[in-house]
Order: sequence, then C-alpha cells, then structure tokens
Amino acid sequence: MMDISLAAALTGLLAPLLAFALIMVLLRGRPHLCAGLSIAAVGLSLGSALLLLARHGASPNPLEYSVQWMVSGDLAVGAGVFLDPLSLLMMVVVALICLLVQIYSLGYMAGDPGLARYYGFMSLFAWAMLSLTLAPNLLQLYVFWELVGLSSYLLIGFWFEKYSATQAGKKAFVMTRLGDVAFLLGILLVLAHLGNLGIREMNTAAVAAAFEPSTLTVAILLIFGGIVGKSAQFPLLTWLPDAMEGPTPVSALLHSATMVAAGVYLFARLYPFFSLSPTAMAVCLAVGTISMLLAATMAMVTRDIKQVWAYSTISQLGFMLMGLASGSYFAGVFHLTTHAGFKALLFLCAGVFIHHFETNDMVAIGRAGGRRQLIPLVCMTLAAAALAGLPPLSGFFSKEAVMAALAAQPNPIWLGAGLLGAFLTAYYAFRLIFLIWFPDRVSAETAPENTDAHGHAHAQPRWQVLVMLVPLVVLALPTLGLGGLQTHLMSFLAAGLTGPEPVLPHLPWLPLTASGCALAGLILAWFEFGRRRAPRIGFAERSAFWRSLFAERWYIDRFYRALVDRVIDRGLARLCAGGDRHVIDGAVDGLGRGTVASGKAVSGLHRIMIQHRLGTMFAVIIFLALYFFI
Amino acid sequence: MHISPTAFPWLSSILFCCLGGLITILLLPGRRHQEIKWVSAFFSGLTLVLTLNLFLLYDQRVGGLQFVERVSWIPSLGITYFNGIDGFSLPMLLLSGIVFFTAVLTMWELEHRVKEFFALLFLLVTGVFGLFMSLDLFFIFVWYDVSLFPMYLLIAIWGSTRKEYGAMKLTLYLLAGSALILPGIVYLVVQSGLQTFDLTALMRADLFSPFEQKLGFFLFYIGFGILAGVWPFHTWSPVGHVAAPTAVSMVHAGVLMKIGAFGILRLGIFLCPLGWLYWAPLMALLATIGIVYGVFAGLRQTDIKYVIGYSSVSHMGIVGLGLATVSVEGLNGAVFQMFAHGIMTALFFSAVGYIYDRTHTKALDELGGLSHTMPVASGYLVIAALTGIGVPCLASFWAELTVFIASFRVYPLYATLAVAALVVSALFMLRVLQRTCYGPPNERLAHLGDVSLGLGLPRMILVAVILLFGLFPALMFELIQTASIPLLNGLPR
Amino acid sequence: MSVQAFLFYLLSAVILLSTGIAITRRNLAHAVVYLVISFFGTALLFYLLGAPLLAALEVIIYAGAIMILFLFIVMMIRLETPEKPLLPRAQMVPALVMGVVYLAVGELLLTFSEPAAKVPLESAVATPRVFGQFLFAQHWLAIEIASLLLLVVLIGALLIGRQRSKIEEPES
Amino acid sequence: MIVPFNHVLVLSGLLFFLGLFCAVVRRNLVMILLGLEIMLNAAAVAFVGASLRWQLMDGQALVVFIIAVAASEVSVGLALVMAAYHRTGSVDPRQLEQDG
Repeated sequence: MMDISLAAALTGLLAPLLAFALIMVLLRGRPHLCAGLSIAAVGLSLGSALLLLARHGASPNPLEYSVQWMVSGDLAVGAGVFLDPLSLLMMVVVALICLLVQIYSLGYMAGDPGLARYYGFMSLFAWAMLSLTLAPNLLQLYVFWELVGLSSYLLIGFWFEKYSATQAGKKAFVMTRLGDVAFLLGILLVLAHLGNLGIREMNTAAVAAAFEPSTLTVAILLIFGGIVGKSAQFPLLTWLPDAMEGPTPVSALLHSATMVAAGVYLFARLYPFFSLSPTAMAVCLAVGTISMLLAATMAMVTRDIKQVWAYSTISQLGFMLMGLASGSYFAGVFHLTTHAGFKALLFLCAGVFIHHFETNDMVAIGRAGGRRQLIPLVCMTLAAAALAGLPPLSGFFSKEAVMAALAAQPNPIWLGAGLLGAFLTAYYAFRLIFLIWFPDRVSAETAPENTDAHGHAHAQPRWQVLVMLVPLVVLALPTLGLGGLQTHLMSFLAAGLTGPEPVLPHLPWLPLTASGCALAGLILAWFEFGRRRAPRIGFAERSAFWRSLFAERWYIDRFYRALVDRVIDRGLARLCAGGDRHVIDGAVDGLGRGTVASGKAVSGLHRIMIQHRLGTMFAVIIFLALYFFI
Repeated sequence: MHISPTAFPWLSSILFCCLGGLITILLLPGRRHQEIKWVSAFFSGLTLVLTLNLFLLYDQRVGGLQFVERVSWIPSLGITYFNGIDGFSLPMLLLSGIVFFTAVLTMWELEHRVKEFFALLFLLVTGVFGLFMSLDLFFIFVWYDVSLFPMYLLIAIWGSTRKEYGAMKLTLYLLAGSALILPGIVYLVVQSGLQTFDLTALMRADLFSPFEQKLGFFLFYIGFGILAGVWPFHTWSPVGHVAAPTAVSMVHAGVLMKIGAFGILRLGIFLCPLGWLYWAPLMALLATIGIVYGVFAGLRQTDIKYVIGYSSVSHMGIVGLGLATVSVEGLNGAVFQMFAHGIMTALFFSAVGYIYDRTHTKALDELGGLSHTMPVASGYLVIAALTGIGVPCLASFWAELTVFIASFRVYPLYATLAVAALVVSALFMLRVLQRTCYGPPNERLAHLGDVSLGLGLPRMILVAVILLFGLFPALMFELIQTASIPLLNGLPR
Repeated sequence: MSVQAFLFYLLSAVILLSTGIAITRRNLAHAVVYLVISFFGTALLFYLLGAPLLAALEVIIYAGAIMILFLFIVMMIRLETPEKPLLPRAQMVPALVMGVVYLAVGELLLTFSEPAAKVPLESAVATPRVFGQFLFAQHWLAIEIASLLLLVVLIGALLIGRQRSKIEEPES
Repeated sequence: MIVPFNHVLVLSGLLFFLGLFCAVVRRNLVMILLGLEIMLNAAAVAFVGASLRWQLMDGQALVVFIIAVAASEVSVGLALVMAAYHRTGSVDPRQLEQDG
C-alpha cells in the first residue's frame, strides 16, 4: 500500500525525468509538443510539492522513505525522499520557479532551432534539482548535485556555435567540479568515520563522538568546498558571471534562483552537522563575507545587465552563507527563499530587455528607450529595491534577519561588512535602474552592438509577449508580500530543526541602520546616475586602478588562466605527455633500437672481410680447445 | 569455491558460435560483402543472445562457479578443457558479447578486404571468450595468445596513422607480457607438484609458500598488467588505439584491456592471495600514477583517438586501484569499472569512428561544429565523454565511486589524488567536445549526413547499456558480489 | 738418433722452410713452386712413415694436379697492383697473437700428453695392396661419398665457370 | 724406430700454423686457398703419424679422403676466385667485400 505522500513525491520527481526521456528519445522533431510536455511535467511537480506542503506543513516529524538502491560490500547506497520543512519549502520554490521560467521561455526561446533540446535539458534540470532537494542521504544528494552541474553545463553551452558559450560551459563545469572533488572527499571522509551518510543521522549531536575534532573540521570544510564551487563563492566565483552566456531564462533559473542556491541549501541541510565545528563555521563566515564584498565591487563597474545580476547573485549567496555561518539557520534559509523570488524576477526582466533590444549593455538599453517597457521596468525596480533591502519588500525582512545574526557575533567586523555590503548592493542595483530610467540622450548612439547573437523576429506575436510578462507579475507578488510571512516561515522551519534556534536579541536600531545604508547607496546612485546633470560615471569607475581591478574580477580569472596555462597545460600535461613520448617510449624504442643495433653488430661479423671471419673462426676453435682440454 | 555443473554446454556453445561464424565466413566467397556482413551480424548477435541468456540464468543465490564443463584433454600433463563462470567472468562475457556485436555493426560500411577482416575479428573474439570462461591455466594462456595474434594483422592492414608502428609496438608489448605469464604459470604448476593446470585445484590456500605466491603474483601482475595498461607499461595502448580501425579499437579498448585486469584477478589474486596482499601497495601506487598521468597526458593530445587512449589509461588505473584495496567494495568497483569502461570506450570509438569515416580526420583542430551537421552522431560522442567524466546515472560513475570509497579507507592519499584527477579529466574531455562538436558550423563538413538509424543501432545499444547499469547499478554489483565476498572471506590474513 | 729420425728432421726442415718461403712470396707463381717443394717433402715424409700409396697420391694430386691448377689460375690473373704491404699489420697482429696462443696450447697439449706419445714410433708399412683392400672393405661408403663429392664439384665448377660468361654478356 | 709421435704433431702443428697465417694475413684470394691447402696437408701429416702410432690403417684412409676434399675444394675455390676476379678485376678480398 503506497502512501499518498510517497506517491506524490515520486510523481513530482519522476515526471520531469519522463519528460526528459521522451523528449530526447522520441520527440526531438516536434518542439512545441516538447515544450508542452516539459511544462506539464514541471507543473505536476509543483502540484505535488504544494500537496506535500499542505499535508506535512504542520507536522513536526520529518518523513523519510528510502530503499536500498545498491549494495556493495559494506557500502549501501539508499535512494528515497526526505520530507521536512526545509526540503518542502525548497521543493516548492524550485518547482514554482521552474514552472514560471519554462513558461517564460515559450516566448523568449520562440523560434530557436534547438527548442526541443532546450526543454529536454530543462526537464533534466528540474528532475535533478528536485531530487537533490528531497535527497535523504548525502550520496544521493551528491549524485544529483553532479547532474545539476551537468544540466548547467549543457544549458550554458546551449548555443554551442558561440565559442564564448562553450567556453563558459566548460569553465562552469570544471570549476564546480573542483568544488565537487572536495565535496566527494568530504563524503568519503564522513563515510569512513561514520559509516553512514543519511542526512538525519549526520545531523545528530552524537556524530561528534565518531570524529576527532580536527578531522571533523576537515570533513566539514571539504563539504563546504562543494558549496563554494556550486554557489560560486570565493575563490571559485568567476564561473558564474561567464555562465551568463546561456539563454537568459537559464540564468534566471539555474544561475540565480535554484542551482547555485543548492550550495546554500546543502549548508542548511547539514546545518546541525556544520555547527559542530566552530572553526569551520568561522571559515565559512569569512568565505561568505569575502565573496559578498568582492562580487559587489565587481558589479559596480560592469555595464552588462546580466553580469550585474550575476555578481549580485554571488554576493547574495555569500550573504546567505554569512547568515547561516553566523548561527542563524532561519536567516539564511529565509534569505534564500526571498532571494530566489526577486533574483529570478530580476533576470526575467533583464531577459525581456535583452530580448527586445538585442543587447546586454544597460547604457545602450537606456538610450534605446528602455523605459518604454513599463511592466518589466517596474517589476525590475521592485525587485532591485528588494535586493537592496528596502522596506517593505521581501528582501528587507530577510536581510534584516541576517543582519541580526551578524550583530550577535562578538566581532563587530562582520556586521560592518554586512552593512557595507548592503550599501554597495543598493548602489549597483540602482545604478542599473537609473541608467535605464534616466538615460542621457546627449550622444544618440543608436547602433547598439549586438552581443546576443541569438536573432529573432522583432514583430513578436502578442501571445509571446504575454507569456513573458505573466511570470514577471507572478514573481512580483512574493517579492512584495513574502516579508509578511516571516513569523510563519520561522515557526514552520523551526519544526524541522533538531537543535534549538538561537534566540537573537532584538535590536531596534538594526533595521534602521541597515535600511539607512541601503538608502545611502540609493542616493549615491541617484547623484551619479539619476539626476538631470549626473556625470553618469560611478565613483569606482573614475580611478583606472579600481576600475580595472573590479572589471578584471580582482584578477582571479587571470590567475586561473595562468594556472591552467602554465601549470597544467604547459607544466604537468606537457611533462606527462613529453615523459610518455621521450622517457617511456624513448626507453622502449631505445630497447628496440638497441636490439636492432646489436643484431647489426653481430651480423657484421658475417659481413667483414673473409679473412677476418676465418680468423674469428680459428680463435673460437682455439678457445674451445682451451676450454675443453685444460 | 562452489561448483555447479551444467546440463547444456552453454559456454562451449558460445565458443562454437564464434568458430561457426569464422568458418562460415571463410567458406563464403570474398567478394560477397553483404552476405559476409549479415553472417557476421547473425553469429555475433547469437553470441550476444547466448551471453545475455547466461546473465539471466546465472543463479546469484548459489553463486560460485556455474555452467561448468570439464573434459580431460591431455591427462599426462594434467590439461583439461575446463570452463565455468562466476561473478567476475560473467560481466566480462556480457561485455564481450555486447562489444563484439556492436563492433560488427559498426563496421557495416567496410569495403576493404571484408572477408579477412571479419574472419580475424571472429578469431580474436573466440580467444577473448575462451579466456574469460576458461579455468585451466594452459587454456587461459592459449586463449590469451589466440586473442593477441589477430590484433597485429587487424591493425597493420586496416589501420591508420602509423599503423605498422602501432601494430608492431602492441604486438611486442603483449608478447612481452605473455613471456612473463607463461613462466608464472609453469612455475606455479611445477611448484604445486600436482601435475595439473586446473585452476580450482591450484587455488588451495596452503599449496604455495609465501615466496612462491609473491613471485607468481608479480609475474602475473606485470605480465597481465601490460595488457591492462598499467603505468609505465601503457604506451602501447594509445598508439595501438589510434592505429586500429574502429571495430578493433572497440574490441581492443573495450575488451582486450579488460583481459589484462581479469588475468590479474583470475590468476594473480586467485592463485597467489598472499602475493596480492604483499604487492597491493605497489599496485595502488602504479594505479594512482596511471590515473593522474593519463589525464594530464591526455590534455596535450591533438588527435581525438589519442585522447581516448590516454583516458583509457586513466580509467584502467581506477581498476588497478580497486584491485589494490583488497576489499569487497574495491573488487566490486574494479570489476564494474572494467565493464563500464569497456562499454564506454566502445561507444567512444564507435562515435569517433563514424565521424572519422565521414570527415577523414581525427585531428581536433580540423573538426568543429559537428553538432550542426550530425547532431545525433555528436550526441553519442557527448554521452561517451560524459560517461568518461564520471557523470552520475551513467555506468562508470558507480564503479568509480565504489573504488574511491574503498581506496579512501586504505590509501587516503592515493584516493585523494585519484579524485582530484577527475577535475582534469573533466577539463580534457570537455575540451575535446568543445573542439569537435561545438563551435560555428564548419563549411568543410557541411555536406556530411547524420548517422542513420541502422548505423546508429550499435551506438544506441551501447548508450542503452550505459544508462541501464548507470541507473540500476545493483544489477551488476549483486552479481559481482557473489564472487568477491567468498574470495575475500577465503583470504588468509 | 737413427737414420730414419734424421731423415724425419731433415724432411721437416725442408717442408717448413719451403712453406715459410712460399707464403711470403709476392709473386704467386713463385709461391706455388715453393709449395710444390713442400708437398714433395711431405710425400717423402709419408713414405718414411709407412704410407707409400699416400706418398704417390700426394705427389700426383697435391704437387701435380692441385698446384698445376693454381699455376693456371695465377697465369690467368694479371696482377697490376701487387699487394702493397705483403703482411698488413691489421691482420698480422691478430694472426700472430692467435698463433702464439695456438702454439702455446699445442705445446701444453703435447707436454701433458700420455707418455706413450713420447716413445719413438715403430716403423711399419701399409703396402698399397693391403691398404687398397682395407679401404674398399672398411670405407667403401666413404669412398662412394667422396666420389659423389667429386662429381658434384665437377658440375659445380663448370656451372660457376659458365655463370661468369653469362654475367659478362649483358655487360658487354 | 723413427721419432716420437709428439714430434710428428709438432711438425703438423707448425705446418698448420703456417697455413693459417697465410690464409689470414695475405690479401690475396689465391694465397688464401693456398693456405687452406697447407692446413689440409698438415692435417694429413698428423693422420699419417697417428696411423703409425696406433698401427691402424684408418688414419691413412682418412688422408685419402682429405686429399679428395682438398682437390674438390680447390677446384671450386679457384673457380670462385676466377668469378670474383672477372667481376671485380682483382683478387683482393677487400674488393670483394666492398663490391659484392
């Protein structure tokens, strides 16, 4: 007798897989059917997610269904679903955004020759992401973690004729893989000590007894390495801006709201386990802070609209990690949820502009009349305000929660960094908004460079425009209203947490200070970009040093490039390939040549002058005689 | 070891099926290409059906040796025709069946000396099947050499890119290997004093002294290790892969390299367990070097088949690492990796072979934009590359994962290095994809057609197998366990 | 020292001396003629050692047939450039070293040989009749084989001679 | 009473050495053949001496065969020398080596 919850969960998980299989095997020739199938499948997932939320939203006990998928010696790999408030919340978020983005893509991707493939990969992603969300053990989570990375690779490189896109896909895959290696090693370490990878088992306090404290810290940091890769944190942060080469809906779905958030989700998932090691938590906090600030500075100088949001994604993910690492489970998850909403909205709005004006350059969009696209621009402004943390939007509440957690830290530097981050965030967000709202019409450059090679007809059918606008409006709702649900969410999430959530002191000055910082950023942006005679050049752009530093991503990319070129390509790879050709093969070929040469030398005895042969013969006979008779 | 005799000689029927195919092909006139291909497809398909049948009939609850056939052949020397399969050899038989069938289908477009090609291919596969099922040391050696001999001709006649050099190098290396194996066999048989080549009789734990076991294992390890591509005896393999025609590359990388690992397992580990324990650290070291070395060397290659060749070195290193762990998980992972890697490289070479037949180039610089002209064909290449990277839900992921888990307990440093090699492996595989499949449409290749349904069939089968065992690894692991657990339990500690 | 012993030493001296001169002649005809003397000496030695038939054969075949053959060949060959160094050092030195070792070995063998070898030999004669009967009774097969060999050699020599003319034809 | 057998062997050995010396040192195909003849002759001397030493006629019989072999050898050898001479115009073994 199958439980309804299990049936719902399985339906929700397997529907996208089925859609993927059908699309890739049978339906490649009929793109519209593929799109419909994919949307229906993810709609089914959303339905089952909502059903599960309704059934289990109130119950404090997590549900786990698990079967043994594979047994090999002592190793047993389970497969199943794990339903607790966190996974349910995440599942709803993922399914919702997947659905909205897929609907939006109907308009955005209309007419693309690879539409069927696009929806196939989207279904693959939906399956992998949902299964990751519901994974009951770390190994299953890792499996889908990798699959999510794979679909990210495939979708970034979707327009594979563009060199930059394939390059970005490769970079994304390899860099996240670097993190995954750490993650896998962490899993191996945990497995070697604990013998079990169930998330529930790992999240008990008894785990600490199975480890040496230092080993535990190492294991946690290794797993955190996976988070760093997937969530594009310092030092593996540069793949995410490049990943914007993919179609904009992909960026909205994977590279802002869901996939990159999987790292943060993993942190939250293992939050009790992580909090066993204060050292590791401190490292996580530092990494989150550095990533947040670095990415924010990078966002201040770029003119590519998608890149700005990509940097801001990194920055906000770092902010979530700060919240989690500073001890507030709720703050991190809450910010994750609100961020998913408003960041997806930001990307989708950006997609409308890019689609319409065929450029990624925010200045060019503004000059070409970006403000005539009223609905997207309003939505984007709303979302940017939420991103900046202005009341009363959702971002304000979640940011405030994180700030509170930071304020509870003994060292005030974290709070200072957080406030600085809020200031920078507001600044770069509204820099973009103001550049589109209030363009300078002085130099009427009407030939924007076509950075988005994806061509399409300008005269769009009405339904395509509509299909792109509806998701915006739908997403704007949570951006407006999610903040009001803070207390509900808090109690809902707390039910799933085994340890007690630390009660944070209520600091009345904190919301004011935080929004004050954000407001300051906004005002600075207004002075530099918004007002009538604004210089339209940011303070960071004035100095060539800072500008190149920020635009070159603090030279991190260049460092990696040099690393790959010098150490790997020209160093180790050359060493190995050269070693193969010259040392090993050289030795073998030398052996062969030696054999031939010695053969020649011996055969030379038969080719010298006849008298020498005679002499040799006699010499041999004489020595034989010596040997036999003496 | 539990031994269950059989009523119907299933194993011999596989051999006779191959031989029947060989004889039928030899009897056909050489110019009737179509008939020869159909006959080859029929007989190879029949062998595939037979191996599948064995896979289904094998009783996993009983385990041990099943379908045993034993006929005394030269009693005075103790040589018997002795066949039987267990959880280790059955996956290999299945692998050989699949790869053989798909290899024959892959060569459907061959026009040059068709009769000789398929005849030699059948001879080669007869040796391979014989080796995997034989339990008599003498026959194992004979089958080993039977499977090596046709390789030379197949590569030297139908190959490309320095084919004579590749064929000669391969043959010399493998003969050097057999020059170590034969003394090993003779040494152990003589030392046992039993006057028999029967593997099961020689497997008794107390038969050989520790020194004899160490020496014997070393001989087998190096001898078979050459064939398994153990670093630093691997350089024949990329050269050979590159030189060989498509089907031979498939059989060669897919099955023949597995013979090496299987030989280490069957002869080395079964006969000389103490030697195994003694040499395990060396095996782990060489295997890890091979894993890391393979990916780095692969990074520099410009010929797509060289890339695959070096990735094979790396993947076979994982097999070696699994064997070196001396644990159930490690053995399971190693044998599964043998299977998965066989299917994967077969797919890889098959996909590349199709592209090569059309474009007449294997150089990465000259390809590019293939996904525009042949999306399906390049799709197969993409799947093969992803399997090579170890993406989950594709067969080799589970094998690698199991090996990593097992080796991490025993050799944490090696395991870390091996896991780290995954990154470079991803880097170079994706680089290959980027340079071949992706990029702007290539005008030079624009006229080429995509793979048709019939020609796609072998690749489809391989992809299906990869997905099947990737999604349901338990199918394979439960089978392998029936052999690995008794082996480990019987180990003298 | 008996007369026979004296004769033996005398003949030995003649043989060795004439051979020594023969092998150091620059002129081939001279060398052959000195060698004829050496073979005559050998023939006499055979007679002394009780082998009259062999002595006759030696004179007829060695000194007669073979040496005449050599002379014919020497006359057919026009040597424009005689050997520049008669005894080139590159071959001389190894030959001498080898020879010294060889002689030393021989000396050792002789010194440590059985004592019976140091007793002077009894003289005896194998008359041609007895020897011929012995030969054909005991070694008839070898005789047949030798005659076959001679036949083969005859044909071989003919063939080699003819091939030469054949080879020359296309050249001319 | 003639001489001890050893003395015969000494004579034979010296003769053989002279033949060997001639065959190895002289750069002339004809002289090489001559050296061979001398060596065969030396062997014949030893055999005749041995025949007397053991009072057996087999030694003498062997000499007959030696003479037969010598005759055949020399005829073939000289034919070859002539062939070589006609091809290279010289009887120097080095010439033979370089041109052949």
